[in-house]
Amino acid sequence: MLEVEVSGLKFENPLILASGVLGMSASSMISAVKFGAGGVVTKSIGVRAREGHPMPCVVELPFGLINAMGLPNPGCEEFKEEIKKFKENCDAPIIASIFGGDPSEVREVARTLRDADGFEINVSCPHSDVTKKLEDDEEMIGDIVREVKKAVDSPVWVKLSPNVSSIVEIGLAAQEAGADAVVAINTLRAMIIDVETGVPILGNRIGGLSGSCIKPVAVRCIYELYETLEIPIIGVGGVTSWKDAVEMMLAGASAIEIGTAVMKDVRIFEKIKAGLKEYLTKKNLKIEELVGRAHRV
Amino acid sequence: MLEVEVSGLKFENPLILASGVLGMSASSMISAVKFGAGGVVTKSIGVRAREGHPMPCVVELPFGLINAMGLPNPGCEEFKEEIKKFKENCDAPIIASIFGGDPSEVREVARTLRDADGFEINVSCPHSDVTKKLEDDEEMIGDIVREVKKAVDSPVWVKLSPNVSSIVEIGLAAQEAGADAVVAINTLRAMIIDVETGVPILGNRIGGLSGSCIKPVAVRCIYELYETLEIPIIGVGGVTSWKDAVEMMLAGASAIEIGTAVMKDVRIFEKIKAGLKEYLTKKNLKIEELVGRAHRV
Amino acid sequence: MLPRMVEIKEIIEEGRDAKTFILDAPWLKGATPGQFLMVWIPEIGERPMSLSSSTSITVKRVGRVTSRLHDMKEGDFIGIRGPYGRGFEISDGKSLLIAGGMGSAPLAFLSERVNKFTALIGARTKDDLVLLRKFSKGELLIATEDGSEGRKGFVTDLIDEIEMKVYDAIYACGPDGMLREILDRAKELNILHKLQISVERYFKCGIGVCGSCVLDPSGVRVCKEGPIFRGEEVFDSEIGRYRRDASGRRVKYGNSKRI
Amino acid sequence: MLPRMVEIKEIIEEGRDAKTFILDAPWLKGATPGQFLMVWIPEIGERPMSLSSSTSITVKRVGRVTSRLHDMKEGDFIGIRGPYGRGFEISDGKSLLIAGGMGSAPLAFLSERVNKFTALIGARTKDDLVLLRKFSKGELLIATEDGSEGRKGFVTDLIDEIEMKVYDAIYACGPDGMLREILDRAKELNILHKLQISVERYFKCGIGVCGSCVLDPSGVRVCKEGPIFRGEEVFDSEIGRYRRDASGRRVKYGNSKRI
Ligand SMILES: Cc1cc2nc3c(=O)[nH]c(=O)nc-3n(C[C@H](O)[C@H](O)[C@H](O)COP(=O)(O)OP(=O)(O)OC[C@H]3O[C@@H](n4cnc5c(N)ncnc54)[C@H](O)[C@@H]3O)c2cc1C
Ligand SMILES: Cc1cc2nc3c(=O)[nH]c(=O)nc-3n(C[C@H](O)[C@H](O)[C@H](O)COP(=O)(O)OP(=O)(O)OC[C@H]3O[C@@H](n4cnc5c(N)ncnc54)[C@H](O)[C@@H]3O)c2cc1C
Ligand SMILES: Cc1cc2nc3c(=O)[nH]c(=O)nc-3n(C[C@H](O)[C@H](O)[C@H](O)COP(=O)(O)O)c2cc1C
Ligand SMILES: Cc1cc2nc3c(=O)[nH]c(=O)nc-3n(C[C@H](O)[C@H](O)[C@H](O)COP(=O)(O)O)c2cc1C
Ligand code: FES
Ligand code: FES
Repeated sequence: MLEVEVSGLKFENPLILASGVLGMSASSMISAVKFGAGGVVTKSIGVRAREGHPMPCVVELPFGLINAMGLPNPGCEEFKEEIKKFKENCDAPIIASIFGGDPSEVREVARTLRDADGFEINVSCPHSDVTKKLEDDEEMIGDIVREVKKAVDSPVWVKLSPNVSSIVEIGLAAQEAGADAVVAINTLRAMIIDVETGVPILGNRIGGLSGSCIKPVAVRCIYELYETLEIPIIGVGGVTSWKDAVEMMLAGASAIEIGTAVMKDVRIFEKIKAGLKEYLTKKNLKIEELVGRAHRV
Repeated sequence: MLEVEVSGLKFENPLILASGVLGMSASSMISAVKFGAGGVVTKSIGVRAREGHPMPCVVELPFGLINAMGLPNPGCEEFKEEIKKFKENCDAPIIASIFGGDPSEVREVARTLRDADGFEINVSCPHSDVTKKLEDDEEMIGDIVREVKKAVDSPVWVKLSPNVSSIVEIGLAAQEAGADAVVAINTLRAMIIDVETGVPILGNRIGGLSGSCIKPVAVRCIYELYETLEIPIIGVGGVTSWKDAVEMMLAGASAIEIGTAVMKDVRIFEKIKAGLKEYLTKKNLKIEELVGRAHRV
Repeated sequence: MLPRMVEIKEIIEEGRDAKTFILDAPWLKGATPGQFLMVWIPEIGERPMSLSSSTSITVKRVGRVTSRLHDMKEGDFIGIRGPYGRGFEISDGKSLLIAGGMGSAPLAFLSERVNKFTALIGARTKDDLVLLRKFSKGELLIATEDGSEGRKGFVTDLIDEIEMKVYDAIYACGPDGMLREILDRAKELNILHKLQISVERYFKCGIGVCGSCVLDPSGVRVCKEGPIFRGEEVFDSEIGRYRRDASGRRVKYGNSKRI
Repeated sequence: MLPRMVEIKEIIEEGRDAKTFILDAPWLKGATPGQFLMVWIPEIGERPMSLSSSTSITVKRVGRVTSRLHDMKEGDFIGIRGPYGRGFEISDGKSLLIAGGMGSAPLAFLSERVNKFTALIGARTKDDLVLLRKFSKGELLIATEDGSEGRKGFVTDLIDEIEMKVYDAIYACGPDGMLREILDRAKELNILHKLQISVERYFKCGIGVCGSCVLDPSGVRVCKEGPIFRGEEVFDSEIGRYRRDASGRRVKYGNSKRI
């Protein structure tokens, strides 16, 4: 009863592991599926190996997390193996999150990782120089999408930044360039300073805020996108309970990605699935009837 | 030991009541000063009386608040009296928060409220049609600042939105137009939907997120502005303790505004003052030495 | 606190224009008389309502939101947040309860908690008297402006029929003019400290952040430091002189409808 | 949890390249042996370190951050977050402790909590033996690769001098190769369930979110589900075969320096 189809991909349930959380290896993504995820997005992968930002790269807050991982990844050649291993062990769709400084770089990554079931182009990591400058560059985003679409046959999603004046315009640019879905949102650009020493805590100083505190911003972005876009929206940002997942779907999300909440509890997928089922039964609704329901009133 | 001077205005301490929180009448602003505020900013005032958005206009979250008041205010003619009454009873500076759809409207409000010690131009309320469209319009913001500067002699601050691609560019536009300081940040554009009914809770559907959860975004904005701007920055967003106030000053704030935290406790100003004093004593620092200290490392 | 959807378990007609809504909200059991809820009807609006018992509100049909509430049926759902605000301090001694119009609502709840009381209840006309049953365990005096029940006149006229000074605590809720008269009388008798009144102002947030309900000149928030105040806390206040409307404009008393 | 600045109360030199830092952090008293801290030197970096007692860490100078830590003095401050991770399950019976190199650190802490134990401690050379004093209340066997103290050879060679099977619990910490050998021996003797090992991987977040420390093929997070694992949980794992570096690339065992 939880099956959804998004941009031609079928998920056993709408809960997908978000990019960058545990997605560094096949084994951790397989374990997410074992714990109930309907699909997974990999860590964002670039052309070359990157170590990422210096540590500390996370700060835990009572209501969320600030991270500045800095897109560490082994490079697409090496990561090909992980996708292969995942697919050998798991039927759930695996979406490769990919990034790069220009369209040809991103295309190269996509081509190398073409075994993935779909692609999520990351143009929205707020603390990486590579992606930060793309986040509100509609033209460049359009170019990247077109290049990737030419290079692969599977669906292409674009992951949007909330750190822009109008997420809807960026979403429209992606749609016009041929994106099959948008993913909203990446983290909020944020920072924290230690008052004892006066030093910014994160090695990169600036990071991205995730977790329950950003959910109201994510819901707003999804709601706004749904008003204008025709392609599906995958919601992400601060989902920690079935209520959050339902709320995002009501706002317009066709599926949900979960990141930070996995930290405390990998079993979160099972828990949310159970809550979702109970809700649908009680309300006598089909899952697809949830999507965008808040716009009807 | 807590005295600060910002854009020529002297405050007994750097803690200022933020706009829109209790600032609807002289009496509530006087009581904020009685409870330790070094100054106050009024509710945002326009040319005509406005009732604001339909209720519900607030939703309380564990880590903050979403509000969609919709800039209710009695109009500048009527509000003149409140400023007069405040000044008859209180020596602390009173900053009139003012808004309008175009430069001449804002100028009219400023002129009517010229008894105020300073002005804070609100171009950043994320759920009011009037201000929402201004938030990233550098030209229009420049025009408004120039008009207001011509109309009044007292210092003019511009309150910036975090819901833009580059807060620094907006800050620069304000500075170039002659603003004496910038205030960062207003609320984050946000939304919440009731899962039982599928209805967006706020009467206006979309609102603004404030409170402790937005502090990491506010600190980042202040830090970025301090790197580029020459005029002072007043920090606001999620301050609930002396540590938060210190953190914002380390990031670059010359003074601090406090909004949502006043809800739970009007005595917050006294508490933060005590903490600040202890910190300065322990660290053997003057208050102005805090400002921007995190940039030195 | 998010609004929480609760079922209307029962609706009781109260006179002509009022209804009591009994809510399936067991967690309200700990509420104090005088506290209020913010009541939300999705897509329609949200309004402040005093608790008329630990799990009910009693609402007069006056405008958009209250009319819609009156159209609802048992089994329907509304959203509530609260209980909010400071309630009455309960006295062990002899209490005097004075209610004008819908002011009966919080005092009806209070009547469950005080030992011995006299209740002075006033309304425009017989059909506007609500919740009288709740006051029957004490001494009950009634006034209506048209004389259709009890003494003809205002509830404050009933004060002449009793001796205010003998009560250990005096509780009042009603229109500003009534409250002002009671404040004045209590002041004269030097018993302001015995008086607790429930104040109504325009509530937007209900949680002390927006400033819409603040009283001049002390700057207290009715929704947070109130809605129950001691006589001496508000004697000098705007009550009975003016109030503010939704935009914050001052409206002289007399121009404004009773809320 | 934010990093919390704590004072270094005391520094103890341990052989040639290691120091114990005793921290003024009384709230760590509840930590379990095997748990670790994320240790932050502002402007320099952050690194994972096992607790070598409830309020100390013992650190070998290997690179940028550990060198800087070694330069610090008593009275200086460092930031810590934690204690994190799953610690050892403490046995009531007879314990065998096997440490290679800096693996002595968590086992030194453990030695405070177990009753009767035998400790097998190995290092490259005499000067690399750390925290030996903590193991003196039990039976202590030493091995060095150059024979400068105790038996010449690897710590795993000491296993031949005792009877592994007689112990109720076996605890091990050290380089991957050593852990693999112990896993194999325990498997042979069918006592994998008695074995608990402390695993090191590249930690970035330390709290289970980044995926940098995950073990193949089970996908467990060393920082969260570990760093202490039962033998049967990790027998089939990558341990001793490969590990991942900071970028997530697999590095065959042997190519990587001991961490
Ligand atoms: C603390 C408190 C307790 C109250 N308890 C009760 C009660 O127990 N029973 C009862 O029937 N009524 C009570 N009221 C009054 C009730 O809130 C109003 O009757 C109601 O808001 C009218 O809403 P409406 O949409 O039907 O009318 P509208 O057409 O919106 O307004 C009619 C009049 O109601 C008043 N009003 C409207 N909105 C508000 C608001 N947000 N806050 C305050 N007044 C408002 C104004 O005077 C307005 O002119 C209480 C008010 C307050 C402040
Ligand atoms: C759970 C755990 C407990 C540890 N306990 C101790 C201990 O008690 N005492 C001790 O001396 N050492 C301990 N270490 C190892 C310690 O973290 C490294 O020695 C330290 O990180 C080296 O940092 P550096 O900046 O000095 O060296 P660098 O020059 O940065 O690196 C040198 C080598 O150290 C390792 N290393 C660097 N960063 C990390 C990291 N973030 N996570 C894991 N390994 C890293 C790598 O192998 C690297 O090649 C522990 C490691 C882990 C994972
Ligand atoms: C530690 C961490 C690493 C992340 N890395 C990536 C990444 O590589 N690529 C990406 O698109 N998003 C990344 N994100 C963002 C998440 O995918 C997600 O958009 C965001 O965290 C909001 O969702 P959440 O609140 O459920 O975590 C990362 C988030 C965290 C917390
Ligand atoms: C109820 C409410 C009303 C507000 N009204 C205004 C306003 O009229 N003008 C304005 O510039 N900011 C307004 N704000 C924004 C605050 O001044 C402040 O920028 C923001 O809330 C972040 O600070 P805080 O977290 O300390 O509240 C309002 C905030 C709240 C919560
Ligand atoms: S109603 Fe908002 S402060 Fe009282
Ligand atoms: S170090 Fe990040 S998950 Fe373990």
